[in-house]
Amino acid sequence: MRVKKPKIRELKEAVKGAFSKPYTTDFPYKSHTPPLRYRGKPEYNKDVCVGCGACFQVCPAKAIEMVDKIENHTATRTLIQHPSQCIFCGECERNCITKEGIKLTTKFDIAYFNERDTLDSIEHKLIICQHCGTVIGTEKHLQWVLKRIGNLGFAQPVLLTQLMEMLKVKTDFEEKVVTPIQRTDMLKIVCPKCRRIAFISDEKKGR
Amino acid sequence: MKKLFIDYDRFLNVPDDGIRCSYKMHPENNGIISLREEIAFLFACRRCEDYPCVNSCPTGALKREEGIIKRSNVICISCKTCSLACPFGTILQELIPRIVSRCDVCIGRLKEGEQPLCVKTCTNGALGYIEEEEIKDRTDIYTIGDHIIVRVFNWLHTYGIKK
Amino acid sequence: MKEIIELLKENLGNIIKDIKVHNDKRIYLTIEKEDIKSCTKIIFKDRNARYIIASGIENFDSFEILYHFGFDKSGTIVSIRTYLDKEKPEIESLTDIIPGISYIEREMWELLGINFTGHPELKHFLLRDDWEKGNYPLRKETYEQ
Amino acid sequence: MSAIYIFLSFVMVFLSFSICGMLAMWMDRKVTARLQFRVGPPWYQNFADFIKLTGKETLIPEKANTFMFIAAPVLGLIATTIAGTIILLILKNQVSFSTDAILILYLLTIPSLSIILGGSASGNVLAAVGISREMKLLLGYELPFICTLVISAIKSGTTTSLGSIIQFQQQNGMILGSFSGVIGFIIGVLSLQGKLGLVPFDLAEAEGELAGGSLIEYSGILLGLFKLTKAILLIAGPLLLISLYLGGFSISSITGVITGILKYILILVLFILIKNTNPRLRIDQTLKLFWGWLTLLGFAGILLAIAGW
Amino acid sequence: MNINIWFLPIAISFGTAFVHLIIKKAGRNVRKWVSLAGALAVVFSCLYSMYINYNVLSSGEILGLLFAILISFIGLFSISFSQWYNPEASFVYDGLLFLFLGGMLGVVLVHSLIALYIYWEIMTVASFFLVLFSDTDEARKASLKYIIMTGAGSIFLLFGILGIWLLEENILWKHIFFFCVLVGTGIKAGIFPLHTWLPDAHPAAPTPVSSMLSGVMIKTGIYTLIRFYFIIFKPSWSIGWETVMMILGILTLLGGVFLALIQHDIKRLLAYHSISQIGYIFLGIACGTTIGLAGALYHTINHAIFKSLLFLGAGVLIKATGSRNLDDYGGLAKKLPLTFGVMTVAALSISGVPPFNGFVSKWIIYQALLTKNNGISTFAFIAALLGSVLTLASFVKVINDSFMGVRKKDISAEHFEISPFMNIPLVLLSAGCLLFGLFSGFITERFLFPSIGEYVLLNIELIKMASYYGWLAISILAVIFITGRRWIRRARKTDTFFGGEILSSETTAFDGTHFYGTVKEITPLKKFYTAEVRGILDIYQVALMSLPRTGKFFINIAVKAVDSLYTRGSIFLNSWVDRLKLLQNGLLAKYLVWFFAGIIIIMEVIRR
Amino acid sequence: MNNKQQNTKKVVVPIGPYHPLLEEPEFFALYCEGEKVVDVEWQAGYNHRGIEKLSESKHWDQVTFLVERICGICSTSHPFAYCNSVEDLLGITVPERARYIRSIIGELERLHSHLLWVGLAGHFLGYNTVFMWAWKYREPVLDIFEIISGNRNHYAMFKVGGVRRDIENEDIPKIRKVLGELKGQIEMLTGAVLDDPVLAARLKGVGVLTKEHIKNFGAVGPVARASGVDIDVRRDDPYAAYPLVEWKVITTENGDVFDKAVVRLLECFESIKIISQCLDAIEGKKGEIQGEIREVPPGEGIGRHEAPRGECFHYIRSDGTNRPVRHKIRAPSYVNIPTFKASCIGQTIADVAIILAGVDPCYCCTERVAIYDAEKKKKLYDFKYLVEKSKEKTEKIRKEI
Amino acid sequence: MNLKTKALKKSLWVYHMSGGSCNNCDIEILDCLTPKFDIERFGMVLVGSPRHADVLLCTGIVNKKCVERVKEVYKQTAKPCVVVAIGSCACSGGMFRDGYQMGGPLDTIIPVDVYIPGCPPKPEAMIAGIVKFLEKLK
Ligand code: SF4
Ligand code: SF4
Ligand code: SF4
Ligand code: SF4
Ligand code: SF4
Ligand code: SF4
Ligand code: SF4
Ligand code: SF4
Repeated sequence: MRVKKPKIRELKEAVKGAFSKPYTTDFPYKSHTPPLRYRGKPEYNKDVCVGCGACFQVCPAKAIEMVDKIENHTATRTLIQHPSQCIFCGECERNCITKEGIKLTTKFDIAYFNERDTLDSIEHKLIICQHCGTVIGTEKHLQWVLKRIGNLGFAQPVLLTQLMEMLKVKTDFEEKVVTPIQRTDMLKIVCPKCRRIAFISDEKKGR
Repeated sequence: MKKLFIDYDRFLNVPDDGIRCSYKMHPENNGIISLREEIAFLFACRRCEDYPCVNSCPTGALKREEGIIKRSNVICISCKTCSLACPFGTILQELIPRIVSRCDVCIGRLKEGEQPLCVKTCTNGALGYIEEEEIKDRTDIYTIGDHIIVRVFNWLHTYGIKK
Repeated sequence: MKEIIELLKENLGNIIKDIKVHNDKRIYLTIEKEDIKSCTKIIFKDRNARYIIASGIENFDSFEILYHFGFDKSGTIVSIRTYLDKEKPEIESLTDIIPGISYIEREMWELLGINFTGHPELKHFLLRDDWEKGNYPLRKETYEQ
Repeated sequence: MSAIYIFLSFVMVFLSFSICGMLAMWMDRKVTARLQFRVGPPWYQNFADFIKLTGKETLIPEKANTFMFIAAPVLGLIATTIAGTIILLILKNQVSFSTDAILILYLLTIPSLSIILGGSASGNVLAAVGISREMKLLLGYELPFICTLVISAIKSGTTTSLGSIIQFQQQNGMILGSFSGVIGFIIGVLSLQGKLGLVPFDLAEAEGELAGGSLIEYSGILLGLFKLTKAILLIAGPLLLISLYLGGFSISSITGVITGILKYILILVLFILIKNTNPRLRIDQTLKLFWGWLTLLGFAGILLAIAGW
Repeated sequence: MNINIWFLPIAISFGTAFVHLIIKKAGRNVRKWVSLAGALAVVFSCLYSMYINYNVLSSGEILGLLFAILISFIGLFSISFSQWYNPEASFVYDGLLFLFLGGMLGVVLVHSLIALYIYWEIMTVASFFLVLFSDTDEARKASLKYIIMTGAGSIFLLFGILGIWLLEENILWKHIFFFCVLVGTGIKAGIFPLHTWLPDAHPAAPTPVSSMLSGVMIKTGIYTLIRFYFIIFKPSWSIGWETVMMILGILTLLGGVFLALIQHDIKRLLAYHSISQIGYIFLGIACGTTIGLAGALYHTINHAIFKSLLFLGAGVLIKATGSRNLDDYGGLAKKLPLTFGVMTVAALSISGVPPFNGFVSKWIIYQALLTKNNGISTFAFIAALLGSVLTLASFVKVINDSFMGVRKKDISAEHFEISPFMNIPLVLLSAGCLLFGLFSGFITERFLFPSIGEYVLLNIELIKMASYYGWLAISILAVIFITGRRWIRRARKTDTFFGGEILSSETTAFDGTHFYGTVKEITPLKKFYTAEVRGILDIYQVALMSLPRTGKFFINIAVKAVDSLYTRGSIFLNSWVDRLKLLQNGLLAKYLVWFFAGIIIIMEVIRR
Repeated sequence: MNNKQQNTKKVVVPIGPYHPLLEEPEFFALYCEGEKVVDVEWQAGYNHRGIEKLSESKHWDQVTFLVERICGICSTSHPFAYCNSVEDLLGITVPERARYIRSIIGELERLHSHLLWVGLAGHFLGYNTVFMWAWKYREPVLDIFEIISGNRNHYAMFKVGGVRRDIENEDIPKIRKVLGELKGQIEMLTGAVLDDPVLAARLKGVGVLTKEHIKNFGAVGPVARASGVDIDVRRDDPYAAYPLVEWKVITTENGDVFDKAVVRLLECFESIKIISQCLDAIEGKKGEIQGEIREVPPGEGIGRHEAPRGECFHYIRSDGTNRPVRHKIRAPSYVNIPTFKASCIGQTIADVAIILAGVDPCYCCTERVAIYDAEKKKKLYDFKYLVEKSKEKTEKIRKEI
Repeated sequence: MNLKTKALKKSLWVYHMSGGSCNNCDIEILDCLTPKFDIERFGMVLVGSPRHADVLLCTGIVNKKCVERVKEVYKQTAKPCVVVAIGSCACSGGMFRDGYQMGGPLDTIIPVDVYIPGCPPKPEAMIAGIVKFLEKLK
């Protein structure tokens, strides 16, 4: 390997450089397409995402913000993806329960002057417990679960109501659960906690 | 020997972050959550035949071992699907966090007469640090391991099914 | 691997409190903190182990320092574990045996609050010089009452 | 030669040399870029740089000596321009005085001096390291550069008048055509490389070590002036070398201009090649190179020249 | 020609010295004005005699008068400066100053060689006591070295003079005499191997005295040499000497400047620069041509101007900071703007930066060397150019260290530039630097050529053109500054950039120690410097070392001598009247014996 | 004799924190006499982000991303070592395909990192041509990364128990092509560096480290190998696919910067060799790339990886939850940088640059430990707060200036 | 738009400082200089001193030790200058937001003109970001 040819190789390469086409891209003049798998800005897929919030949970950089807003009877869950905090790791995409709900696009040009311009957010309707008012899950998530477990889900009244909703069956579950919660209330739209209470309420009484 | 007493069902009314924990090896650790999760799967779960929870779990984090559901805390992504799927309200959403906590029942860390921090900070008596005798007469008492006593409405017990 | 255990036993037989063989390539020894100097002298100077790093950990009732040494011929790592007092964590500095250990000792000093006696320049390394005293970032939180 | 005439040529030299110098700098950057497989800057780059610098705020370090800090770049610029003027007047009229080459030599050290004074005035330690290097560099290249001058002077019959040197060459062919001429030319190119602060000898501004070195504290227009000085120097230096060795640069005829430009480009290309195939030298190595090999070579050249080779 | 006017300057000097002796009890304030008046009178008398005699003088006389004017001016400035610098000095000091002045004037003004020798000795003795004046250890050692070396020089000179008196046609003798003269004057002027008293004596002496020593006294050596070389021994026969002198010149020039490069003591540094500048002058003389002579003369004048300016400026620094070490300075430009200005001007001048005066004279010397056109002169030319760059390098260090950067301690307000005694000389001298550069054509034509006696084949046009460029540059600078003043004030001030780190300025002062570290490390130079450190280059030391026995003996004597000399010397200084005691024993006695013996011999010779 | 009593005052020449020599902020105070360096003080912490502490609050899976972001240059070596350490704790081996993929990624990274080093070293030497060329040759490697992992630098390939992404079979020819080109280019570069007399003058005998130094400071990687200390974790403690392929460890004897360059350049060829063999092994096959890990039991584990700069060492301890209790990271630079002190003293400022480069220091991973704010349990900055605060501050500063 | 702004747009000199980054952003900045991207095409060069800079490229979370330094450098930069936050770390703190050493995202310390998120942003993204800014400048 150690052949003494001082400077000759360099000169050769230099001359090659001088007379060959520059290696430089034409980038700002011609647009650039990153490879297919490029991990660019994550974006929600409005049709697929069910709003389960797993992406929020797994995100190592906490770049996804999940806000549950409950205003008398209409509750929404907003998932906001902050590119400014994202580290483009792709975990959200990988762990998305629907696989497609959030996708890392190939968008790389996400420079901004004001952070608000880049936020990508998605809104979901939330189902809240008729008894205590806490969040049960998003409507779509419930439907997704139902689809996933099929008739296994019929045991779960909340899922069932969703099914009815999907089937456009009119239900009268709207009525508020009275306190104290009773066993009959477990068929209403209640959160797991309330359901548990409902389940054990009279059993305990029976003792 | 004093043991940690947990009244599981009372927890249902305890506000989420009311209880603190002195297991400080991790930031934001609250050991009681992991205990509750374990208790839930042990006692509150109804052992459904075809476990909607396991079937619904998109990652396979839930698994049934010897009849008891186990959640892998490494795999679970805390998507709450199982919670939605469970017909009996066993899996509470706060019990399946992404980052789990740990409780060592404060073994070896308590001074004479001192109570664990969780007991001290629990306001509605869901927790206690007591001698086993004190609660002998109460119903629904179960022991887990050497250090924990649980009072939970146990469906299995009520209906005569042994663990 | 076997030889290394033999070798350790032979050289440090009276010092070793406990030996834990995790697997083929990982050996954990426990010794008293007073013996650390003689122990490293033997391992580092006489047995030519490579100094890798030391890591400090806070446990509930003690501080723990692991000195990791590598035997590169066999790819074995020997970690020497010592426990320090919780109240007054202090141990002899090894800078005169292993010059390169100076930085990690400084680091443990500022991040964990372990005092290394005989260290030539215990001063801030990673944190700002005006870092608040008694705030040791790597310590677990102290009990809240 | 009236004062007005000199003044006018001064202004003209200032304008034309700085424009040409910037173009030369562009060429340097462009060719460098091409050697490195890059595209390189557009032709107006250096003008844009300069105009931008005039628009920027000028910062003066608190610890600096304000007067010197500002005077230094101006001084360097004026001196270089004067050197350029002298060279140009000589080239134009082909008349000159004895020993004007020495005057030019002296004037050409002033840019370095101005960098040194400016760096010194800025009160920055990195600048101080930079200027101490620049100074040593100056010490270094001056000796071989003098040899260059002397060789040419001896070859053309012991005159240090540029005009006569050029005339001599017009009659007897370029000095480069002889042994000592080649030696002198090589030394001259290398010393000029040092004077211009191009790569093997850019240790005063060593980006990698000194963060801009002697110019570290300069900003805005003052920095612009330094760049301008460099640009003018990039013309004046090679012109001197052309006059000494390549038979001058005749600006009276088209062919003269064209051959002159070719000569200039030859030197520029040499610069660029040297610049791009060498790492920066350490200061002691630089001094050793200049005071050792090149000076010995220079002396050999002088002896050869005296012997008439 | 009016002989009275001719000797008026000398008489005035001695007279003032005497006046000082008389009014010794008077306060410093009185003596201050007496000194100034005396010095002014000397200056005017010199100018006056130049003025009225200009047309009738021969070239040699003009030369002498030129030197006299130079001496008187520098004397005036130094004396004025020393009023500020040594406010507490006793009458002895003032008296000695005038004695010294008178001696120097005598050397350059008298016609007879014998008288020259006598004045020479007066000058030497007076300067000896002035060097000794501060009476520190260093001063004692330096003055002893000085007196021994110059004493030896005097003997050589005397021998030379005698030889000329006996002037034989024998070439060999002529050469020997010339050698003696060369050594004699060379020691005074500080030619390379004989220079070694200079870097010791200059720092030891009070600064105004060093300014005179370096500015003019060593020029008397040059003057004498010129007289001998050009007027008495004509260059035409001395072909061999030319080469020798050329080599000596190169050595002096490079040796001086290389040693100066690494000095930290500002006065020592300046002293070494004096040596190297003498090298230039010597080269000029060595050419033996009129151009060379013109260059040498011009450089002599210029050197006197900028070197005394530098010494006086250094005096301000020393006074302000209480140290001679460059490393203790720094950041003084803010506090001492005037000093900064004048020192910069002087530094640029001495380094030969156009358009200052140093450039012009060096340039003439280069021309001389080139027109000489033999091998050695080519190398001398290269050496001279290199020396000029090295000088620049060295002064960059001085300016950088003392004025730029940061000051660690503050200096007290009384050292600010408030005294006119100090400011006016500085300003005038620096104006001189500029004017002698800008009006070089005029000066060469009107003063130098007459003193050489013929019109030199020198391109005055070019010199004028160069000064034209100087004007151009200065006016452009001025215009820029006047127009840019507002803009400068607008510029924002910021901290220094250290990569964002906040560092104290002390730790980052990159000063002299560090400046030329690398230069020292280069192999041949390293040897040179170690040699210098070990004292091999110092013939005084070598003499002491290389003659072990005599050396021992010498040292024994020297020790004794030094002992007695110190005690005596200080007593002497304290009581001028008691000086006769000195003759009892000791080295000075011996010296005086030589001196008087010399005079007696000369008398004898004259009588014959 | 004034020269003798020359006072030995030292001047501090600052290198850093922001200095073109350093990609990252770091501060070296060079105590100099003239250009000669007589002492060096290393002040770190400008890059300290507290990763060790942050790691205690992150999920085992998330920690990979955290440790990946310790450093960008060899962004895979930390996840690599980390995964090794967790696997050591668990006592499992990863599927074979994953092992090959790991090795490929590791070696590709070594390639790009060494090329980057060559370029930077050239840059520090003022040899910009080499800088440009080396970085140009490096570019295809990054493109490969972009193709197979989706990002040029932080590849996010590693996962405890396997790899996250597969290398698709259709990408393999592309990798091979790049490797082929690279080989020629590196050969050219190697030749150019080895033969250049000027480079040799600058590099030979500069910053020499003896075996003793290496031992005392525990230096690793090319720095140690250049001094003739024959260590390489890949061979000594085999992991991933390294025991399955043919390659050799490069060592040289002199320990100067020149040798460090030689070691790095020659290692590139070994890397190319390893990658080709690994590609052969996985080409056209299918296979598991992840093992399933359900639980991380309490225990401790040590993982090592031979990063481009040397042995990367991770120690983790688990208490049975899904985040580490203690995560100690020892980056190669941590032990390599102190050698800089030994090799710098007595050199000139100009050489310090290249000696520093010779160590190939990266401060980011040297300074990873961190602090978690105990008081505020919530996020330190919520989003609105951030925006507001920044506006406020900005206004204030704008006014100031 | 006057000549000077035009010139400024054609000749942006970049100073790069890192306030506790993972290095990658910095490397990508350097990468912009190299043949593939060659920002010298647009007249951008990397300078060694903030005095010469028109653009401050800042990366990293700006940890507590760096805060002062970053401010200092900003003050020492000749205005007008553009501050660009490169990488998610600089834009918001990215992954390290909760760490104690976090001195605050860049914009809480100095005014930021352009944010270029990404971890690291690919050189194209940086170029595109700056181009975007220049367009805004009109
Ligand atoms: S469905 Fe996917 S994208 Fe939507 S919230 Fe769940 S994990 Fe996120
Ligand atoms: S890509 Fe990673 S950092 Fe970004 S939102 Fe998804 S999980 Fe979070
Ligand atoms: S609650 Fe009663 S009716 Fe309903 S499913 Fe259970 S057993 Fe049947
Ligand atoms: S669905 Fe609920 S009750 Fe049924 S097995 Fe699962 S956790 Fe138990
Ligand atoms: S929360 Fe965890 S266990 Fe439950 S479904 Fe989701 S992944 Fe499975
Ligand atoms: S027993 Fe101790 S460790 Fe367990 S939850 Fe209570 S405080 Fe925490
Ligand atoms: S050694 Fe350097 S390149 Fe490698 S991970 Fe550490 S900081 Fe990064
Ligand atoms: S944004 Fe990403 S790549 Fe950039 S410094 Fe931060 S962690 Fe590194």
